[in-house]
Amino acid sequence: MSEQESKGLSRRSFMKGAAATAGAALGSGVITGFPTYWAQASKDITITHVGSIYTTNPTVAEQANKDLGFTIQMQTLDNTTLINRLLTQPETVDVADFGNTSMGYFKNKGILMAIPVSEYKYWDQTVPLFTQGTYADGKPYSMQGYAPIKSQYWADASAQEYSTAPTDWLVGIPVMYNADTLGVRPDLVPHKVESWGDFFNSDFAGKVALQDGVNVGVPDAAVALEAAGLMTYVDKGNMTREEIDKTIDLLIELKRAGHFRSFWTNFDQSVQLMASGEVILQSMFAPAATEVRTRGIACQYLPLKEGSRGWYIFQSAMAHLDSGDKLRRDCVMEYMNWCNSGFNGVYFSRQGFYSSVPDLMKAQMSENDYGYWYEGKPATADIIDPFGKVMEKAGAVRDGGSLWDRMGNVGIWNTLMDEDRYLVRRWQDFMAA
Amino acid sequence: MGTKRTTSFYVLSFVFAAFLIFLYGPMFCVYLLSFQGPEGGMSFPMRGFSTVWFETLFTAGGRGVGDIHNSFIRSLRLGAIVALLTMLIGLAVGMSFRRRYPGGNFVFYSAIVSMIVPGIFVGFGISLTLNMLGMRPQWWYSGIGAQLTWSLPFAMLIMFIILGRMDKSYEEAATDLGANSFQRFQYVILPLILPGVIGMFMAGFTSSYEEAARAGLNIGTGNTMPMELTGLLGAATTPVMFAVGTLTTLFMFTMVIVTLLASWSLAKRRQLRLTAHHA
Amino acid sequence: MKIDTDFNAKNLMPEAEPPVEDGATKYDVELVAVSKSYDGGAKAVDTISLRIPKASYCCLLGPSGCGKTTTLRMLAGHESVTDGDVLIHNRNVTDGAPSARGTSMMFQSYALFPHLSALDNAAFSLKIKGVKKAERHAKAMEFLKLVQMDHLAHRMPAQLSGGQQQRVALARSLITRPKVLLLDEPLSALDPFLRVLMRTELKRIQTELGITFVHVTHSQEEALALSDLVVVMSDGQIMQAGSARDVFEKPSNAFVAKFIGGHNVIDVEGRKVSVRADKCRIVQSVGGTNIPAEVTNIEYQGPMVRILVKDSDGKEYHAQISDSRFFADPPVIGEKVTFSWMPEDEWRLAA
Amino acid sequence: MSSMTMSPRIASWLQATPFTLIMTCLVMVPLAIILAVSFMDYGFAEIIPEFYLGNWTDLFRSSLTVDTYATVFRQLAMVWSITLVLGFTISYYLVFHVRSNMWRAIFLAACAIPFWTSGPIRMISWVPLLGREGLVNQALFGMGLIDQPISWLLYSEFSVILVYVNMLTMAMAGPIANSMAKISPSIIQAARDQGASEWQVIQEVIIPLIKPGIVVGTIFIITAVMGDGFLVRAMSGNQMNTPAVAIMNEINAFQFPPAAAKSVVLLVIVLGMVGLLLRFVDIRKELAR
Repeated sequence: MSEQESKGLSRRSFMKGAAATAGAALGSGVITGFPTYWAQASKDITITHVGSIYTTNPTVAEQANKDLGFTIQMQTLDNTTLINRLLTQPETVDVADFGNTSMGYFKNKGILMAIPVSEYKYWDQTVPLFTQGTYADGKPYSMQGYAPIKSQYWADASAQEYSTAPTDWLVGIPVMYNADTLGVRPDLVPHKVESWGDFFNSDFAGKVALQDGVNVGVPDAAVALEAAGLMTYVDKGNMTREEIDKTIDLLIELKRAGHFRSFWTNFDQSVQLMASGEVILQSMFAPAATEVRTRGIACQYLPLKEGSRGWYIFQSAMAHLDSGDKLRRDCVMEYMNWCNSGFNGVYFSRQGFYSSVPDLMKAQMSENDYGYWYEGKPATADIIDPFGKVMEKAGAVRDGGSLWDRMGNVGIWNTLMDEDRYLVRRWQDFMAA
Repeated sequence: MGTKRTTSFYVLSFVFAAFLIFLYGPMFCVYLLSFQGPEGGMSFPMRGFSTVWFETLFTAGGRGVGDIHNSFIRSLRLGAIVALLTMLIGLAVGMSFRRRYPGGNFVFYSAIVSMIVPGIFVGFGISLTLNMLGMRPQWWYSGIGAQLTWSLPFAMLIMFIILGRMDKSYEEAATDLGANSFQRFQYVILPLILPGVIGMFMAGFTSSYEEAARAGLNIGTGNTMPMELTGLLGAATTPVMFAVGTLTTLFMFTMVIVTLLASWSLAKRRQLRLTAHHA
Repeated sequence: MKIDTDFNAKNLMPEAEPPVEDGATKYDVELVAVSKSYDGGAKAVDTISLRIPKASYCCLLGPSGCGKTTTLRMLAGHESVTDGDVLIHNRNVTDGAPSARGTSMMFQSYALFPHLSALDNAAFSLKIKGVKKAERHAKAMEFLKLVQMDHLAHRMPAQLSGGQQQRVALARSLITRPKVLLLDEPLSALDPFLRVLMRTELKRIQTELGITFVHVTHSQEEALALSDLVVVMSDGQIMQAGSARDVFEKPSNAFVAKFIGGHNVIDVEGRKVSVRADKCRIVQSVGGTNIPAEVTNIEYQGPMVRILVKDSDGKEYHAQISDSRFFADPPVIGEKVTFSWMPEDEWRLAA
Repeated sequence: MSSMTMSPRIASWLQATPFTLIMTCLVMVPLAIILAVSFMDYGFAEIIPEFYLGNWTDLFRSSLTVDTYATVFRQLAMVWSITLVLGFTISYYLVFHVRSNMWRAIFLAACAIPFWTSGPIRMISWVPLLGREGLVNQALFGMGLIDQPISWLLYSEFSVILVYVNMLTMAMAGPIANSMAKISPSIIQAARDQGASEWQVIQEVIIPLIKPGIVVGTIFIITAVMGDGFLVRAMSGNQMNTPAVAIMNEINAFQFPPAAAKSVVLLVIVLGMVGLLLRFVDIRKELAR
């Protein structure tokens, strides 16, 4: 893999100028109404887009193919296979989606392209979470964990190091984001839950679940431990070895005492746990809570005083495009612009995820939908998901409120710690205990 | 044996029935929950009874359906090719073992190793190797190759069973009658081992259809069925999953029945032809 | 086959029956109207009745599919009886378990336990009874001695020849001290030389032990050589049961006469009679029946020569004449001869 | 036909070539690479090609190794003994008690059908069966046997073992039935003649004769249990760690070198166990018999 690294480097410096020129040329263009020769030439191009189940969808692919005139081939992969693909076979991918739990892997790899800001049309309209590293009101957010601004910009066109200060080179285009918190079964909990600390309250022993992983489960546990007064951290999103040891030892103690019911690895397991009543309090993804509710089972997604755990998904182009067929690269940029331009964003917005360009969404969503999903307004009519299923009845209000109510208090972000190597080892001990 | 049934027969029948119930317990959930009502979820209780999840499955862009249709077709295509290659290569290696030869042990134990190495490592190792060679994985070579490492050892074992039980004197008789090795194979060995050859095909298909750990990293850009299902399980799932389970089981069931009927009618026709000759 | 002089086989059967007190226990085996049919289909064994006297060697003789093996298996209890009763030592064992009947079966394939040595095979039933190792091995050794296999006691079945396996199987059967030993075509897998040897051996052991052997065979030669009682079967029925001599000299019907061999079955005035081939001549017999015929084949059999002839209607006959008589005036194939026999040699067959 | 004049050895080699090529290129070479990788250092999702023994020293120093192997051997012992007893009972029934070939074929097919449903779907179907509100709990509740749901039915060692048994019993039963079918009925009858009860026949004749089948089945069970990570994770609710799960966890964290070292150890242990078993039975001869 080091071979790759050096290759990437040399190629990068060589291609720099060329890419900038091309970027400038295309960035000023418009989406529709390309000259016919371009459409003719591009119709044979097939772009491979790999991503998670949230970001790759046949309906979206179909629409993209219709709108763009070249072919988008989407492949849904689980996160491990996806990152493995990017790391070992980057040339087999053109566009890829990944979240902040993976951002640590791309530094100094030369796998991803440095996307010129100029080639992405909606950067100006993108929420400041990504562009500036602040909330909408300009206040800075928590920098514990992989906060968006920590991995939004490349330091330079070589695409090796991240920069926390804005540059002209994007690591990825933010697609969707949200904030997760604890979900409860209000019908089954012994008392009201207001703090992450309740997660380790003995009232819930044997009825809680944590995500099985060091990127989500550990920060959740850390927030809860701190809230319960059992631990203090310098940075929960990037612990020291001592902090890791203490945390894992505490967790092992709790596990042995039977505090955990289960650990989930995927969305569906968390839904099953909650819906079946196996678990009454757990950290879960927002749509999972919604999913439980659509099954007619009460499930509350709690605003907690320590704040939520934020996450985002970037869409990136692969570095090999810069040195390959220019037409292909143009198509990729075109596609990535398309992805945030409307259809796709509306599609996932109506499932409860936030788009990084809410204004564009507002223009294309019905007032009721936008009001419900983004503004925290009571639904004026039934809220229907993109599959035609009624998600909420008229009058319902999204729990957690508006976009900025929900995203405005992020306590920690999904992370990949510097001590990941050590953490994984200790997490294994925890699993084995 | 024409003796009377003993008590143990009834006890064992009961045990076997209980085992079948145990085997079908989760399957029963799959079959039943695939008819879950539109408001129902992935677990009991049943909230009504409907075929809405089957309809969803056949609606383009249906919720939780993903790219199941194409991945199913890909799986069938991959399975058919893997099955064919498993059959041919398995047949060849089986024939090679009819005599002792230097290196035979290596061949045999490499198959044993392949059977017991965790699939994820074979898959990862292959992808690492391809990467070092600068090759792009494609379903039609690395995908198939990765799956062959799983299906071939079983084919080899099947060949051992069949060829070992075949009486050598048939072949010797054919040689005496002047058949060369090719004719011997075509007219004597092949007809005798045909059930085993079909067995290898079936084993090849089934192992490919179920396999994801090895193929996962080496399949290229199109998901197979198990990969797609694993991917879909990462997000909101609906009883569509169970509808898929019910339908694929039905599909496999039909395939097997059709194969059986076909081979049965083939045998019948052969019988008829033979009797016609003799009449 | 040398036998140790101080070795008395009778000692191996210490639990001999008390002396016969009444007529009822004169028989070791009695079959009373026994039938066997499978799944309501045709009868494999059709209402047969048979009594086998004490300590006799009985052969069930017949072509394959005649029901002889089924009969034996019903005796052994390996096949259920559809109808009728099976008595062994005057005790009704029709529904009894195989091991509770006082029978023991020796299988055609010997059915030795492949995982046990000859000694352990022989000792198997004692092990089942819970006899201690040293004791059962000693006992098994005695029986192996009886069948002259003591020197190979520690071999595994796969290391033994067919004849040796058979002896072990015999020892294994005998060690259970059966009242009746059942043998399913015991000699058919052996080569002719061994077959004759084993035949003698079987008869010797039977005589020494003084128990009943029921032996299934399709070889009339074997049956005649061994039997006190020959039972000829066909199509699930007993055609004839009698002493070897009776069966040979007085076959009850054409089937028996043909199957037992050495007979010509001839229509005489609309009646079937049998004439032993060795009573026939190929010269004119004064006062006998004379048929002009042509020699079609000559088989030299050592002491006897078998001559096949064909009359003008194409009917075939055969005669067995002593070699001295044959070589006195040897006919040649194609020669016109007169085939003849004396009326007193005709045996009238049942219709 | 050229092979007519070809020496048999060359013919064998030619016939084995495609197979050997695949096994060499796609199994042996990748395994060699894995072995090499286990001696390399690593960073964030990258393998640093420098000689490094840390993966191995960690492995032998860590209590995790002992813990995970203790867990997997405990599971293996339980799964093996249950599948052995159950697999034996089922094959014994099918071979010696079911008399009609048609019914035997139907029963065997009935045992195979559940495995035609895709693995991931089969796995999730245990939740509606064993969960707190699952069928089993509801049935027990309905019968008045329990007054609150049993929670150890799911996400516990019980459920792990249960699902293993569900999936692997046929893998044990198959080879055993194959061995049993080779026992001539006359041997069983001979034993019955000798006064052996059904149980004694099983003990004294059948069990010694099906040992090779048991060995082959055992190999299947060992390979499946030692090599599986997915089932343990799913059915224990990610609460148990076995060597294969540990490898998967590290692969998921893209820490390949320690995962490679763990795999080499796992492979050596499994190969050792299988090799030991193969000393007792010549699998080639056994299959051909």
